[in-house]
Amino acid sequence: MKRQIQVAVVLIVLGGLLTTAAFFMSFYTASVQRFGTYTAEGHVDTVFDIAPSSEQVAGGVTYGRPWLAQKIFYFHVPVALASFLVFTIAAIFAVMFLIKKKKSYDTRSRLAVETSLIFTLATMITGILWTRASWGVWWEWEPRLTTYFILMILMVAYFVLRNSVSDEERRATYAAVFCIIAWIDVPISFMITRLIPSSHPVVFQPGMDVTNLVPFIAAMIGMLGVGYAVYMLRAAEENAEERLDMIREKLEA
Amino acid sequence: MELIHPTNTELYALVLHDAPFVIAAYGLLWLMFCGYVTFILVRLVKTDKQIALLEDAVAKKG
Amino acid sequence: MSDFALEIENLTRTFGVRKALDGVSFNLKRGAFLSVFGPNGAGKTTLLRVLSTLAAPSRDSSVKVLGYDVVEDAVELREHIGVISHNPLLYPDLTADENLQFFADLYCLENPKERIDELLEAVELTHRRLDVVRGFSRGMVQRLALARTLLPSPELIFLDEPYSGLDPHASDILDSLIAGIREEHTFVMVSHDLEKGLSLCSDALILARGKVVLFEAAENIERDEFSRIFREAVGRGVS
Amino acid sequence: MQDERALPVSRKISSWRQFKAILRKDIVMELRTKEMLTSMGLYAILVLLIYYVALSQAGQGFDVTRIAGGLLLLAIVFTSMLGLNRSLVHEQDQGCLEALLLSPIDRPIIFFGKAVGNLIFLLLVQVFVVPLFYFIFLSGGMATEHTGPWWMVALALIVTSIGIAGVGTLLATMSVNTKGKDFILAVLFIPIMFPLLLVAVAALSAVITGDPEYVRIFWTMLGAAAVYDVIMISAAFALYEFILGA
Repeated sequence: MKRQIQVAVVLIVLGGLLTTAAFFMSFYTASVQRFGTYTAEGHVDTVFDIAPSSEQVAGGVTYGRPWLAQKIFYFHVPVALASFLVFTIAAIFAVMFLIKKKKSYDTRSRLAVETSLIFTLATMITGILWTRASWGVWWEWEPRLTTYFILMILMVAYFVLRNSVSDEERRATYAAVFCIIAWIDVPISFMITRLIPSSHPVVFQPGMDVTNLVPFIAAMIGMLGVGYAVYMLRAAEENAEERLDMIREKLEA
Repeated sequence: MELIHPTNTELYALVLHDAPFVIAAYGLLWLMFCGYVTFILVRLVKTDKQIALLEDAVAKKG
Repeated sequence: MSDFALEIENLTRTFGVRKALDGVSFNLKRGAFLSVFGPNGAGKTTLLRVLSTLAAPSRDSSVKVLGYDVVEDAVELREHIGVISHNPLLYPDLTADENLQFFADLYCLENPKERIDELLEAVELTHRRLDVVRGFSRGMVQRLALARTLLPSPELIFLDEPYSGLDPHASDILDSLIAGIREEHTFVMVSHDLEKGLSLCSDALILARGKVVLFEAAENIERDEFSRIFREAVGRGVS
Repeated sequence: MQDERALPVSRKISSWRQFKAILRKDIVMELRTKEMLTSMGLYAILVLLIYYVALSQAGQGFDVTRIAGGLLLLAIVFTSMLGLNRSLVHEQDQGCLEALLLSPIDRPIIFFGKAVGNLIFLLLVQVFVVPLFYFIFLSGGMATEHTGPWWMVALALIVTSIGIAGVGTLLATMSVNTKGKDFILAVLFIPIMFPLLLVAVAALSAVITGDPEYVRIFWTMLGAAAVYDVIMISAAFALYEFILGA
């Protein structure tokens, strides 16, 4: 258990270093991304050109306003992707629980949902600040934001459901079933900006510049490391609780 | 390789307006992670204490 | 076809560290009446749920009821067992007739009308067959529940604390009903009531913390000794 | 290896007969008590009343058709939650679900039996609520003239109801076994249903407002709703057994 904690702390520090490095790389080495174009032809910039009123001219080139806000891509997107990924892992554990009926799978699934919820909250916070900077509003009911918000509510509902069932095995089964059904929102939320017109940018697509890709991947690895660390810490805590239960049982017997 | 991409230098001069939001977002992100991790660690230490206490009791009993 | 109604070997059911049933093994002859005793949380209800296919035992257990494996042959087994519990398991807003008709359909009985007539006659509810169950007295409901259980003529009947919540009169009625079908059926009863359970049974089982404390034929049971063991089990089992 | 023992009462397991039995039982029970239909109907009327209050100060220029689709669906969602909860509380009350599980019935049949029953009641309530909604909100001066055909509205409502009944049956079976049944149902049901409601409202609104492109929007949205129904109901179908077994 002690080892688990040590590894977790090391992973968090490493993740922090990697993401911070990516953060600075995004300012210093990354080239400005050209999805859509920003030339004077007035071509609509799908990524940034949300507020044309504040377009500014420099050297005969028209820019969309929120160039700097774009840097959020290097931590907002990794966190969001990590939340999707961790929730997918939770759903896989839920399926395994339903097949094997072993408590350990239920615990893992629950911890994964919890980790995913933390990442979802982080995505929300960073996202809200970005929409404020980029769109000028704190929140907009737009397909990606809406489906992602629903995903967050589903995770909260997962814990509400768990708390309202007293029998341990029934709780685990219900939670697993709900986790699987709730997971269906993950592909919906992920794909929706690619399927229907949405003001949420689709930045990550083929043809990305290497200078952009490197910090992005660094941040992604860092975030996954942090995610795994959080999961491990919670697992260590869960182990400790279990040991506590066993000792209590021993004392009473 | 120059440290700052030429396009970037030009652009940053224009749009420092968004900087507070981006930096706040990054800061809040890590504040949240750190807060959560500390929270878990505090709880862990508490549980450890409880375990030690109960194990003593078991040892005395046995 | 084996002579045993229940062949249970190493029946274990665990979830995490908690063991609801822990290595329970015993065999029960056909035609026997088994009473299962034990404190709360001893695993009585879990045992009944496993035997009636509602809960699965863990992988290394081998549980055969009437020669059917409770996991693999669950669907076939269900045709041969019945359950009477403290819950009537009847729809209060249906009439006696409709209730029985519904269960006859679930068991896909042929000639359900005749079978229902026969059973209503047997539990003396023919005159109330068109009345809604909601208006029935506790005793009548329990009689109808018995008719429902007997509908597919099961060989093995599980009684899940059938006396709890019954007044003395209704409990007498249930006694006589069980006595009437005692001969041709095998029974497994879970009960809190030591006296009642012992007076009816041919075999007795005491469970505590998911383990068998005692399994003995009724004629070998010494009352005082049995009560002592039971009390000890209760003392141990409270958790 | 099973020896074929002769049963004293002859029988031949037929899933169709079991399915019909569950459905008939639900309908007979409902016709006797009229509990679900009256409570759902009354609740729907109350929701419409509240709508009137909400819209009472909207003024003359307000075009109610623009939000009519959403209002209608909202009323249906709320009443359906009431009905779903009731339908499974009936099974739970006297332990009847256990009796169902003890009979030689394949678990999916229980799911289809209950879900089809719920769908029938839902549609019955809608037969009553939708015309009422029309008379209260859309028949007056507020309505636009170029509304799409009503069979499209009916179709959209049917597709939505299928989704509600299918997933709702699964979720209600869970929620009746929890503390705070109806609250838990709402917490689970609304976010799960959210994508379906969104596309259903889009389809309904397009027809009701008579959008120039309503045919195209309607069929795209209805297609999305149908895909959602298929995915969700297959998931619910596959997972129902686990819920019953717990």
